[in-house]
Amino acid sequence: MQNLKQIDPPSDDKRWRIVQATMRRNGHKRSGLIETLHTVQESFGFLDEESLRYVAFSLRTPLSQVYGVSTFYHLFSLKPAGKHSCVVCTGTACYIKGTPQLLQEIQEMYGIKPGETTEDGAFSLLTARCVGSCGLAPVAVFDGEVLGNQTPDRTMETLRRWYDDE
Amino acid sequence: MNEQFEQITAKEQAAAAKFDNAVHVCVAASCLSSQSDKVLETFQQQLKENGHSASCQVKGVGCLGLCSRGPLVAVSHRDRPESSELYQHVTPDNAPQIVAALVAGETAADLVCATDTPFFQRQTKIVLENSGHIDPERIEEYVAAGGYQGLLTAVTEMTPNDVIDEVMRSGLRGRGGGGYPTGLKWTTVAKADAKQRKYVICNADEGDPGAFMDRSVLESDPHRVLEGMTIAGYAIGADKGYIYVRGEYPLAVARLKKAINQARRLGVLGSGVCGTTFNFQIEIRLGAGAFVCGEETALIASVEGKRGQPRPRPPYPAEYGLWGEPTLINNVETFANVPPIIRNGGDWYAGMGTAKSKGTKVFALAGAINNTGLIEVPMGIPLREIVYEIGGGVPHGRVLKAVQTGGPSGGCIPEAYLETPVDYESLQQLGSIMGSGGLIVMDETSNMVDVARYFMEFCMTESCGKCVPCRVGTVQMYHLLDKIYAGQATTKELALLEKLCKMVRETSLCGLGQTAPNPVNSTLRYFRQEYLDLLLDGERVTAVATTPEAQP
Amino acid sequence: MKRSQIITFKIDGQDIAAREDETILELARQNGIRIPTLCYLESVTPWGGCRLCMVEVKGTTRLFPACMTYPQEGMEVSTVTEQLTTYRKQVLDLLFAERNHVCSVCVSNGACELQGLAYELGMTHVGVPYLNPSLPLDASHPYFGLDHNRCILCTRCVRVCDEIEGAHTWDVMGRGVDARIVADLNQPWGEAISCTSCGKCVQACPTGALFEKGKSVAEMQKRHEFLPYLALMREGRDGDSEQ
Amino acid sequence: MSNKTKLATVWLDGCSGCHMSFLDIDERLVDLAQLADLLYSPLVDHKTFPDMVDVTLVEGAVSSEEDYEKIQKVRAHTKILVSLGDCAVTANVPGMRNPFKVAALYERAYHENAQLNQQIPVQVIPPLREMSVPVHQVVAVDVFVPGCPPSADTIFFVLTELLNGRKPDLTGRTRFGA
Repeated sequence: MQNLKQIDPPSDDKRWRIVQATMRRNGHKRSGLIETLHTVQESFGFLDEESLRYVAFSLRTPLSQVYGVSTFYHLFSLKPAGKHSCVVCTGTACYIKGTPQLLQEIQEMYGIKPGETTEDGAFSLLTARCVGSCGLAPVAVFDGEVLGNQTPDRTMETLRRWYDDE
Repeated sequence: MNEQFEQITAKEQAAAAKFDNAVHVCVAASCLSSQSDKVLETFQQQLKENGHSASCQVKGVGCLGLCSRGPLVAVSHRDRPESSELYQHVTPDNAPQIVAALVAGETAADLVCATDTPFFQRQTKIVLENSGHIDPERIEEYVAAGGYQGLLTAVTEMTPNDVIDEVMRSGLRGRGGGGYPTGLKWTTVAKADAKQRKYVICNADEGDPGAFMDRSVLESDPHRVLEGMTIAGYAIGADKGYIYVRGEYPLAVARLKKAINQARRLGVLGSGVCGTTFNFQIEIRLGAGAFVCGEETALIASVEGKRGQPRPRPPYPAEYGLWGEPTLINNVETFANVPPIIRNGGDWYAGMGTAKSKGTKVFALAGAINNTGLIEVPMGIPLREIVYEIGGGVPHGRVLKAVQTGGPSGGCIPEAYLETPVDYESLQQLGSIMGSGGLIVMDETSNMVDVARYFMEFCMTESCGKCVPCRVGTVQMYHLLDKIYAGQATTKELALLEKLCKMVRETSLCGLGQTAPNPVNSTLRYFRQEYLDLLLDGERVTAVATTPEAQP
Repeated sequence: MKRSQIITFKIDGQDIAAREDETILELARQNGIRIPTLCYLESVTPWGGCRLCMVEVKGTTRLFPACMTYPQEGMEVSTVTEQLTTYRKQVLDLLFAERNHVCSVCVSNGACELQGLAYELGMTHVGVPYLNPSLPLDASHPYFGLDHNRCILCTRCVRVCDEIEGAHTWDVMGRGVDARIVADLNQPWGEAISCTSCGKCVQACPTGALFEKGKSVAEMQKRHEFLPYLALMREGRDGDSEQ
Repeated sequence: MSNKTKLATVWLDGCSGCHMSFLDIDERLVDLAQLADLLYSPLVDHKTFPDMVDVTLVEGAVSSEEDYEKIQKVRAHTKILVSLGDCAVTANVPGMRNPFKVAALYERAYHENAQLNQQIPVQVIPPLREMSVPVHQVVAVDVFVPGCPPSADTIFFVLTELLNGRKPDLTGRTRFGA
């Protein structure tokens, strides 16, 4: 079982080398599946069918198992993300200080729920269970930048700016 | 090895002695999210421009505790240590003001954060002893602060049994929530027969919403956790450890990676730990967003690369764990307590706390409280002291209604019970649990049905789906709570909710389902009237105040 | 982990002599005591998910799943108590309400294990509101069909396909109440390359979620007596390859 | 007024099959008539529900606002309420619309599938509720008689038991599970 035939990546995209390195570091074992999926997602932004197939064959893991693992964990996404990302914290502190109103406002304005991307692909709405900035609750993270003390107005303002920048 | 430690320590001290002043900027998650990295840069730049970079040390440190006042900056002076200051809400804009004051030997009074307050004075720091003092990215500073001494003592002067005895004597109990005696767990794994090898796993999948203790320890003092794990590995006869970290904690992961490399290079990790024949490797495993992976057996499944679904216990991981081998699983804070226990002895540790709950506990204070942040207090301290003295009470002149501990597995403790000492048994008697350390304060604006609904929604989305009671029961309970909260339910539906609570608690496969009804049960126990007030046919009481019933 | 010590314990007052490596459920069956279950299937790894086989053990208030609990010397197990019956009915309540089990097949042929249990436990109605999800039916396979509405996520199909057929076509995707059985990369069953069309999953399925096409209602019976035989033969083959 | 048991039957959202099955009791109806008076039913002429009846058999799920109001009125004026048949017990076929929104149902029924007069009726047809639910989700039910439909023998048994003051034990007579 040691000298498994190497499977060729789906394309000569350089990013596959990073994925291969992760698999190699984990000895091409099934236990490295989650680590490998993390690398694919980091490199390509999401997990498409092609990459899942490649990972499954490389790690000798059944396709359905790879799919099962990819959909079990919140952090993996099988669809491409929007250009921008808005992560609203739903930790307890943020919740009691007004997260539900933020989400509702976004849903009313842009028609998306957490985990979804606007139709125009402008941004994805995500939720996180506590980003660890409870002192600033409620908190939202816009493209990695944490902004505290959010109100529906302030959140909408930030989102609108993404559209204005286009 | 000891000589090497001494050399490092001497060098560190000499380096520190060269500076007249020191500026410590908090670069842990909460301050970092308020751009404390830019503050750090500004200080470096300003001091350089003023020609003081040689006399003033500037470094990023771990959590300084009072997150609500962040970014925090601590300034100390070698010649007058008594007049060190803590500055709050420091921005790149007002940093020059502090530099100017520093240069002039003065204090930027309007930015000072008072440290003679109970928040700073009432804490006892063991786990967080280095937090805010050392640069988490430099192993030298950890060593200079007495780090890896415990490990060195353990592997060179003690037998594995001695180490376990010391942990046993300390009375340390699992800090992940359950409170199982750590020494007992270690003994079981040490005695278990391995087919090939044993494993140590550090559970850093901190998932309770509103809890960030483990994250802070990992970001502020990562070596402490590595040291604790390595000591555990020596004690139970394991040569391999995994740290299972939440994928949402990239900073913690980066610092751990760095720490592992530094520890290997120094020879306190890897093959031949501290020059002995004991080998211990640590690998990081990244979680991918699943609360259920905090459950031991689900965590093991996840480390094995599978869906994080639990399996019934027994057999416990201590006998049948990772890849079917005996496995020790402790959480971050538990491991972080180990090095000082070995360094100072179990009796020293057992001298703190209550009869059954020893040592200290780290809490993340959040919610309707003035001082949100991270605190470490001795076990047995009354909740009232945490909330009103350390926490500074409830803001906006509002009234405290309840304190929630234990996250989605815990419960709400009403104001009438605030004298309760914080220990495992007392909290359990009140229908809550110690949990991993999230402590959320709620004032009169929180509706307890809504709170219960929030936690049920959490359990529902985090249920793995393996067992029926948790998978479907949580959904049914959530819908019922939603209906009650919307004022559309009847007493019949409240009765159904209570019936489901009992059934889900008794029949679910793992802790997530078994404890999912806790927030409902505890709010029903103390705030039943709030439920009744929302029912279409509920008995209404005109008096607003609910008197909590003292139930056995 | 072969332990072969003989112990004695009691199930419902009946003395049972047992090897320590047999579960309470297996031992009960051998002794003619019926414990209800939906996810347990002889010859594949127990799953412990349906919680119907929970039993009481004297001396503890905790309940234990009989399919994954091993007896201990002197243990006294009760399989039928008022409490257990209440919980079992509640489990069925939850299952009936989770998806759509309005089915004209099992009513007339009586072959559905879910319905059989409801009948056995004297259920007259479902006590919780129906969740009414919208779930598809996959009829892409030439011989078989999959109706997610009838699936109770017992994972018998997953385990049979993996452990006996060795194809691992099936697995579970998603989590919680959104979990679903998937073939390969969530493809139509007929397009799943790993499927050998052996039909074991269909025979293992306790409800009408997996079914054979083109059968009359009376013919829609499941049979899985052959599984223990296959498992046994497989064991023999694996044993040889180790030597 | 005789002192016979007062009986009523109600038809909500169902196919009337349970009522047909009731009629299939055939000549035994005469025996029943010795014990009970049928005061209200789709099968008799009375238009208003009586003040108080002893036993009411309910066929069908609660689907429309009309059903919803009616069943509450019936409950208030009935001593023993019987859910008769699978639609009353599980919502059965009427419940199959539940995964869809009501607006989508109207669209399908009155626009897409209508040849003439494509419009959604606002009068005469009672508005649908969001979900079609079993009777016991709306009011308390005393006896459940599953089956699609329950056989005439079962219905006869249930009535005989009730009219003689016993709670019917349906074990072995009809099957739950649809």
